[in-house]
Amino acid sequence: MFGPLIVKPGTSKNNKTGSWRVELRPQFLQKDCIGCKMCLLVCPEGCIEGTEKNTYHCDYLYCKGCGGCAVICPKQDVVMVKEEAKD
Amino acid sequence: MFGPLIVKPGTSKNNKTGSWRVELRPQFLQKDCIGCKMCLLVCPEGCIEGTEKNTYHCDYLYCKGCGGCAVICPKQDVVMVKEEAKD
Amino acid sequence: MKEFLEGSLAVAEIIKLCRPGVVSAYPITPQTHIVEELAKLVADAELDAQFVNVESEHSAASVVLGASATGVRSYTATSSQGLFYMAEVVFNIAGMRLPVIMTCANRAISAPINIWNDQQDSVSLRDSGWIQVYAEDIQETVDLHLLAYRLAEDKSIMLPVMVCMDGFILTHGIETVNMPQQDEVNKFLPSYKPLYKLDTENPLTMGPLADPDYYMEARYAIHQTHKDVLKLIPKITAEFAKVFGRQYQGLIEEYQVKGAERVIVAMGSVCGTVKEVVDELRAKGKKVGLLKIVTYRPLPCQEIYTALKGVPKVAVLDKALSLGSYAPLAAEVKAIFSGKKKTTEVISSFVAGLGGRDITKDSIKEIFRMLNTKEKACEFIDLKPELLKEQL
Amino acid sequence: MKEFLEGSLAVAEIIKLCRPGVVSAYPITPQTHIVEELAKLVADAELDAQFVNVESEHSAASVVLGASATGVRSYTATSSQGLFYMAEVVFNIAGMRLPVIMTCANRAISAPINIWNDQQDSVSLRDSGWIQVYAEDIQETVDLHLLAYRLAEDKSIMLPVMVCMDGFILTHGIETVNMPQQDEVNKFLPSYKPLYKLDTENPLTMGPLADPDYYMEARYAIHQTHKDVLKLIPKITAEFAKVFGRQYQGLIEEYQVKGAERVIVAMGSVCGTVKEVVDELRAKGKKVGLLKIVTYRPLPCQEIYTALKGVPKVAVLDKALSLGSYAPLAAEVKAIFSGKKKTTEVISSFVAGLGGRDITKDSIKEIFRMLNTKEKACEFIDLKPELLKEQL
Amino acid sequence: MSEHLFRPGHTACAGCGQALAARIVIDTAGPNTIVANSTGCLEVFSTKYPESAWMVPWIHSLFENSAAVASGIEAALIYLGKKDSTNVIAQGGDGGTADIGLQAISGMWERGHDILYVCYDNEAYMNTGVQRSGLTPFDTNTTTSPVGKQSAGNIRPKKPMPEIANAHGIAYVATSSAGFPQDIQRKVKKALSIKGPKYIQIHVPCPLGWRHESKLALQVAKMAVETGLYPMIEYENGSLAAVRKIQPKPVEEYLKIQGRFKHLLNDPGALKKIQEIADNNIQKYSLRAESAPTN
Amino acid sequence: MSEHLFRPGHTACAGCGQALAARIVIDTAGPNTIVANSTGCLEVFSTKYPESAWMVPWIHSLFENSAAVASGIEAALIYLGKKDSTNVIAQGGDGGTADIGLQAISGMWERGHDILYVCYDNEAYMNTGVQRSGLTPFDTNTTTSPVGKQSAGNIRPKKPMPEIANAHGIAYVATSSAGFPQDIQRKVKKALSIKGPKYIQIHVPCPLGWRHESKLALQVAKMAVETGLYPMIEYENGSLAAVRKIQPKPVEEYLKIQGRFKHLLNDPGALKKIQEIADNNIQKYSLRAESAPTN
Amino acid sequence: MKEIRIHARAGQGAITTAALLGYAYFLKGMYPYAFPHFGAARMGAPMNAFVRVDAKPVRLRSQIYEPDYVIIVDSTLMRGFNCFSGLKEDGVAIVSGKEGTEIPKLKPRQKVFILPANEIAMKNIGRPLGNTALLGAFGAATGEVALETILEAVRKRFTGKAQEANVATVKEGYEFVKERLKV
Amino acid sequence: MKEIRIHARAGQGAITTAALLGYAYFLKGMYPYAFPHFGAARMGAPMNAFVRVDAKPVRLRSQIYEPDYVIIVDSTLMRGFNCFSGLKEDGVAIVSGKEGTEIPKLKPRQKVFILPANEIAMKNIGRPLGNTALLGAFGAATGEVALETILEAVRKRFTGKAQEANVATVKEGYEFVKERLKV
Ligand SMILES: Cc1ncc(C[n+]2csc(CCOP(=O)(O)OP(=O)(O)O)c2C)c(N)n1
Ligand SMILES: Cc1ncc(C[n+]2csc(CCOP(=O)(O)OP(=O)(O)O)c2C)c(N)n1
Ligand code: SF4
Ligand code: SF4
Ligand code: SF4
Ligand code: SF4
Repeated sequence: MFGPLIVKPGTSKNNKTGSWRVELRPQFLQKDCIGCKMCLLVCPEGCIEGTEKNTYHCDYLYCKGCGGCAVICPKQDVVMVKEEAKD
Repeated sequence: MFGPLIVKPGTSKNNKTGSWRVELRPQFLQKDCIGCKMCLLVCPEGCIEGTEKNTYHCDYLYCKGCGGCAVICPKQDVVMVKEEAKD
Repeated sequence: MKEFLEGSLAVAEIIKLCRPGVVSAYPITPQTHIVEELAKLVADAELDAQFVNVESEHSAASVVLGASATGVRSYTATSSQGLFYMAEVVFNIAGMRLPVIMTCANRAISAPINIWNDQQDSVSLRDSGWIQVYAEDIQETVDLHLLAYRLAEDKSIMLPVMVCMDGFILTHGIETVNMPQQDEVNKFLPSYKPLYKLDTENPLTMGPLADPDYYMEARYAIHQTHKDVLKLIPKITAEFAKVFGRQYQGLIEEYQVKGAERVIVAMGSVCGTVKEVVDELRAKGKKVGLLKIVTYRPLPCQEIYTALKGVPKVAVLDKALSLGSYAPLAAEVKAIFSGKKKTTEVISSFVAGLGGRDITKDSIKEIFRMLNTKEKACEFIDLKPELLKEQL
Repeated sequence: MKEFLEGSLAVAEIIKLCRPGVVSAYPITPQTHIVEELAKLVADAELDAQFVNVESEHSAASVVLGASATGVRSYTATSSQGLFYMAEVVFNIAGMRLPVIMTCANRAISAPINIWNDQQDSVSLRDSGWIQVYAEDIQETVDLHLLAYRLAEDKSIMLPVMVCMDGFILTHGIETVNMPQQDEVNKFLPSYKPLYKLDTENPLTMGPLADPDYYMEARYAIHQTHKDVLKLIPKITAEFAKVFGRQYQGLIEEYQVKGAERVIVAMGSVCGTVKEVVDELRAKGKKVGLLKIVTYRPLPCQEIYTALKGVPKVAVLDKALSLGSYAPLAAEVKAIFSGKKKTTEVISSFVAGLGGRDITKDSIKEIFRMLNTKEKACEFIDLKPELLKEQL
Repeated sequence: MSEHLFRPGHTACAGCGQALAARIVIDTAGPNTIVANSTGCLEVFSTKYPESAWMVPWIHSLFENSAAVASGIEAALIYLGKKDSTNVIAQGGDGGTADIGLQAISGMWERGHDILYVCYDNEAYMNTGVQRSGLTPFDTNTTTSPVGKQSAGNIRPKKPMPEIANAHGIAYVATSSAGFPQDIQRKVKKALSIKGPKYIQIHVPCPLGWRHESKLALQVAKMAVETGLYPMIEYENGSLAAVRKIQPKPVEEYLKIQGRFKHLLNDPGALKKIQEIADNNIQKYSLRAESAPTN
Repeated sequence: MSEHLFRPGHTACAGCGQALAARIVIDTAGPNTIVANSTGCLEVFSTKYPESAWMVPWIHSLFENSAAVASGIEAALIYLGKKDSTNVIAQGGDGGTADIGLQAISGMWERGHDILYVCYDNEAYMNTGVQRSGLTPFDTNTTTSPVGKQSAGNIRPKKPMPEIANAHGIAYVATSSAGFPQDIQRKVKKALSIKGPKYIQIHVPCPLGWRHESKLALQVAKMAVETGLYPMIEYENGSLAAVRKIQPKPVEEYLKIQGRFKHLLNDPGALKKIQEIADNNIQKYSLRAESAPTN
Repeated sequence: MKEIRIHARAGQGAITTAALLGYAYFLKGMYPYAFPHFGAARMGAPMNAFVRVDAKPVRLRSQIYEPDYVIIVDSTLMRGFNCFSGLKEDGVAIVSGKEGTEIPKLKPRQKVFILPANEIAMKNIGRPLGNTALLGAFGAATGEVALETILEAVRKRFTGKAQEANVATVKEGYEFVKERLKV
Repeated sequence: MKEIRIHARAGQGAITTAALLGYAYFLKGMYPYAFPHFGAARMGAPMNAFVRVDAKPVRLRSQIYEPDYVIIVDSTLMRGFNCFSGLKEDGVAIVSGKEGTEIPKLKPRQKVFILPANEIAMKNIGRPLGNTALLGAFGAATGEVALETILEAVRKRFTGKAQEANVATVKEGYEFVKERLKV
């Protein structure tokens, strides 16, 4: 008998940290994006996806709304907007 | 009640390590000594005394007969001799 | 003066009043607030002490060891992993008879790592030679620190004292405390006059090697001194009562034990919860009580025996384990009755609150409920069976 | 094959036969000869293992922790200060359920510093979750190491084992040993198949934080496994007997206990001396005996009870202290009889051999002599009163 | 995102620089990596039972022993013949590295294990509530080096950990910063291409401990580098091999956006001392760029 | 002799280099000195109850914590207002210094205590029977780095402890040797004249562990310096300030008089490696004298 | 004995609120025990704090499962998570939120008061820290502690501008609820 | 059961001597327990080693206070210190020393054999390590172990030149005593 001891990889996905967002959420305009990948790189949650330009977006289930992606975006193509009551 | 705990300074003098000598003991000839103090400095036991030239000698109660003083003496004025049955 | 204080701040405040010359500690949850507050007091020149920010608990303990050996009143605090990391030094401080005071913010031990409360940390150092006292609430925590210095520095004792307070429950809890005043403290606790110290005026050698011809007597001496501690504590608490007006028996506390049929033996903050339940059940006519252990080292065997000898059913509540054997306190309470004429019907052992598992009134009622004629051996309370299924 | 071997070399030899992949240790008297011999075996390509020369015991324990977690059989050895310096890691290894084997060359604890034998070091880590076994002679020491690996790596157990041998007496003593052969060992101890490990093929997270919702169950699991150990050991020793022809009961050993009126309970090499005295006294018609504790963790309470329940007078001989309380083994033997129908007249507690104080036949006779109807509480044997006079 | 080897759902503060740096490190190292992690924020926020953010084999034992645990892992891999196909990374915070973990790390280096040690330097003990560590900068306000009547914060300079690492004679030592994600990637790649012990120290902002807006994490980190307060350097085989050149900005630029330095802002004397620290770095490592910085 | 602060009657082996060096150190420091000593040969042979060779206040706690104990002593002296009139020395062997004691020492340096740390470097754990330490030289035969079928002794180079000390940014770092008693005196004097942390590492022969005739202790120590295998250097405020110049002798001269190196003598390849170590030192510290050595 | 549970996010000052409320009870001469839910929460993570208070010293050390009152510092917390669990039959809840923040349906005798605490704070303090406004509201809604006592607590704990600002905030929170009660 | 105590200085091979003697007993099929006096002795310091031997496994773990035999590897040890303490009434002592080394007066039935062990060793081995010569003498003086058995032990423990040399040394030690006994 071992009890709580070992954890399976990547199981943190069960923890929906999106609920932590209070004020603001990022909006990925996908207009002027040059696909520099910076937002993806700097997201502390690693919840941004995207392949080429104007495809980048985040997973609101995990996004904590830190605003890093918006600040780093060289084209201001990511903006922080008021949190709406969520689905 | 404390028991064995604290020791008074310099009490090691009660331990006569001279008895450790087996083969050889140093002899301070006090002939060609130039008073360089080297023997006094190098004695691991710190059992050599002396002030000016030809006054250096050791305390056989503690001398372990390592031979360092004899080797260091620039004038070969300290020599190692066979241990005699001691006083 | 009555104040509404967090446990940690109250401890920092009483330490300040005790005027240590050297404070050294290393941060670990839930001890942190104590040390942070002391740092603040020093930064604000409210406490004239050397605050040594060390790189580990091992050095924190070694720093206070060195300072105390130099004849200066010293203080440190730690918890859990920190206490174990300094374990070797902890034994060493007692062996060198240095009156260091340490606060242990009781916390569970890794693995698995867990920052919450139980008493495995200090209990597992019960062999070390330190005097150990456990506090029920913040007031008692404050007062025990003051008593600790007085006791440790007594010329007939010269031993370190560990004041144990339950992590978070007392360190982060806020309640009403009557804080002693500086002048009262000075009266009760004069400045420290060491019996021996590192001093160029009178050079001594401390910490020599003791071979088989000498070692055993040094250990025996500590063991004997612990017996003296049992005699001295009531004297000191009596004097404490004179100065501060608060009464402590100091070794144990009996709550509704007289005439009780079922009594729980416990240490620390859980005693408060037990008292609540005792009152409730007494109100329902149930003859139950609590025996609180304040001084765990030295263990007041005689007092515990006298208190419990009339009690048919005794439950020992441990917040620690000795894996593969009896729970630590349970084993000793059982031992106390070995070979005694008057003995109890049953001494059952219960384990609760490990790693911060909340101990509720129901937990305590459950213990009283299970405290019947059938002896329970190391019964875990509030266990979740579903977590025990294999997942490997 | 019969050989005339020093205890330390015999241990190194049996470890070699157990084929560990990683060996890491830090030197400390009296454990040194074991490690030095293993280093030699690796240097001479007689043992294909990684020998990691670490900078401290804390790292030695951490290295074997890491290696064992990676699925490789690992070995370490230490003593006294070294065991305490790694105390935090020791608890951690058990909590992580890693089947590490450690030899503890039992030695006294500082202060005062003393390199000679008693059992304070391993005894003070009795809460840690490690299985602990104590050897009487070099043959038993060898065999216990082999049993240890087999037990630790059993899929139902997965716990570390500490094999305790008295420093100098067994580590530096030379006697006749029957060394197992490699093929027999391979038969008895197949290569280690971990249940879980650090493996890029199947990535797992080991050592997570367990909050109050989870922690308690992890501790309970270890406690339960210790009960399984008590059941498993006799099975394994039976199998051992088949392969190697040497019989061990594994948990305790009864020597002239049947019909004895006075029995000494003890652990380790002192049991040999006690046996000598028992034979002498038996020859004189005195009804005396010895109960030897082999497995101290888990504590075989039932076996001890069954063995002693007919015995009027029991003396527990501790080579360790829990300062300020009962001697550790004495407290637990007393606890065993708590609430039992059949009980003993008296259980007296004796302390001997601290810091290498020689335990002679007279010491043992003195214990039997003092083992009368009057219970002795933590009676020190062979004490020198003159050393207790104050010299401060 | 599902490719990341450090997954979302961890409980780091919003804007945690350590979380992003740790993800970049492991993504760069790749799946054939085993990680030994010291106790600290990273460990706590990524592996609370029954969840883990890690996709690689990962172990946590204690606060001070990750280097020794990693040494055991490496020894075991050698025994198993798997070392050449597996990276071993030991990592921890600045406290677990420069203070309580230093001895185990020094031992690991002295023995020459093929292990990359990564220090996430957020310049204090964050997991326990922002106490000073050996890597806390001079005059920083922390809970154990508080600003007070007779204190302007931490009284000691930052422990020169990269130099101490380099003095051990290991093959590769580098500093990097969460402000320069690609720089982290490059240095981790490079380190893992070298056999033997290597050390990378990454400056990672901590919104909680440094008291800056979470969205400014990268700015803050960048500014530390551009003021010369956190030089980005590389030592190879004992000697300085490369530095990131800068056009030095005044230290106020960096200090004023963080609460931990608030007390210094209207104290010219204090500011001067901090500027001197930056100037010494700039001179010691000749950080000043002739032209604009390139990386 | 009665003036010595380290008295006869101690139980060191005949010809122990550590015993003589320790006496010179304390005699130089004088009676207003408090010593914190790590566990090790020096502690064991000088303070076996009920005897002590020390005439100054002296304390032993554990193997790994003398630096921290000394830190506490220093803090206490400051509190008592006695620091300025008292020297604090922490001392231990090479194992207690470079291995198990390193973290406490590093912490002491980082905090800037006014303490002289002295390392008696006999290049192995002697008290426990000559096991290798971090300061054991390459290819040395010790009980845990034994010569064997697949081993020529210790596989690692000597840990660069003086450089590690210097990397901490402390004011004074020096190496010395029992072969040069006056050099020890000079450096101890100098160190104690400087406020803050300082480190002196003294090469002390051990007849038992090095397996040389006890009378040759000084010769052996001298030879280590004169071959370039044990450079005598001084760092002040971070940079190399002085070295003892030598007219380099071949390393054989040093190796052949010690049993611990016997296995190397008829192995040209091995000898070459050792000579390289010496040559690197000679070059690194430019030890080569134009004329005859002067001190 | 009364039990209060406060819901907030780490960093939103749940503990300060508990401490302040406890202090008010203390000033009133009662024996409060204020304590956080002991967690390893990082900024933003949901957490809570408690106050247990009685006329005699509180000895019970367990957490609070059946509160008489709940204070919800951040209405977003109600998403997915039941902040009202165990609330007494006649329990009262104080919620910081905008008009029309939806609330799970409650038991008949339970009461809820929603107030724009952050806005109130924003107006007076300049930062959206509604805690003191909620305390004012608590006082009004429960009558447990008089407005004056809460103000005294605030005056003792804050100084200078912060003091004024918070005093105003408390008052406004108090009035806001008093208005509702008139209706 | 027989008990032997060996006196020497740390570094003079007392333990090797005990081990070798024990090994001889072992070869003879007995059960020896050889052990050092556990000390922190440095080279030159007086120390001793013991052998306890019996026909069945030895279980007694205490040191030896009343030896049947003592072997003194270095006569200078007798200065100031009683190496014969506890020697049995009919005990035998083997001493390495020059002719006329003075010996404290013994009990009537006790016997002492003095032999120039170091000189013998010097001659055969080239180093003054009299241990094996003393073992030969022990065999002759006590009849405990046959010369052949001692030689077998030496042959098993030494190789090459060392073996020859020690074999010769043992023999010479043995003969030396045999001579004395003839007289
Ligand atoms: C021996 C020991 N001492 C103290 C602690 C408490 N502790 C856990 S993490 C930590 C601080 C971590 O700081 P750092 O290494 O800088 O990492 P960070 O949390 O800042 O990322 C402390 C003091 C512990 N777990 N173990
Ligand atoms: C924690 C701990 N580990 C190991 C030991 C055993 N031990 C005592 S001294 C020593 C070696 C000392 O070596 P060094 O520091 O080089 O000093 P030396 O004896 O060579 O002078 C060791 C391993 C100990 N006392 N404490
Ligand atoms: S706001 Fe922060 S957490 Fe959310 S997607 Fe952007 S960077 Fe990631
Ligand atoms: S022989 Fe050695 S111990 Fe004797 S006086 Fe000369 S140096 Fe000192
Ligand atoms: S406290 Fe700092 S380091 Fe820890 S999670 Fe939050 S931001 Fe990251
Ligand atoms: S072993 Fe070496 S260091 Fe120790 S006392 Fe002997 S010579 Fe000195």
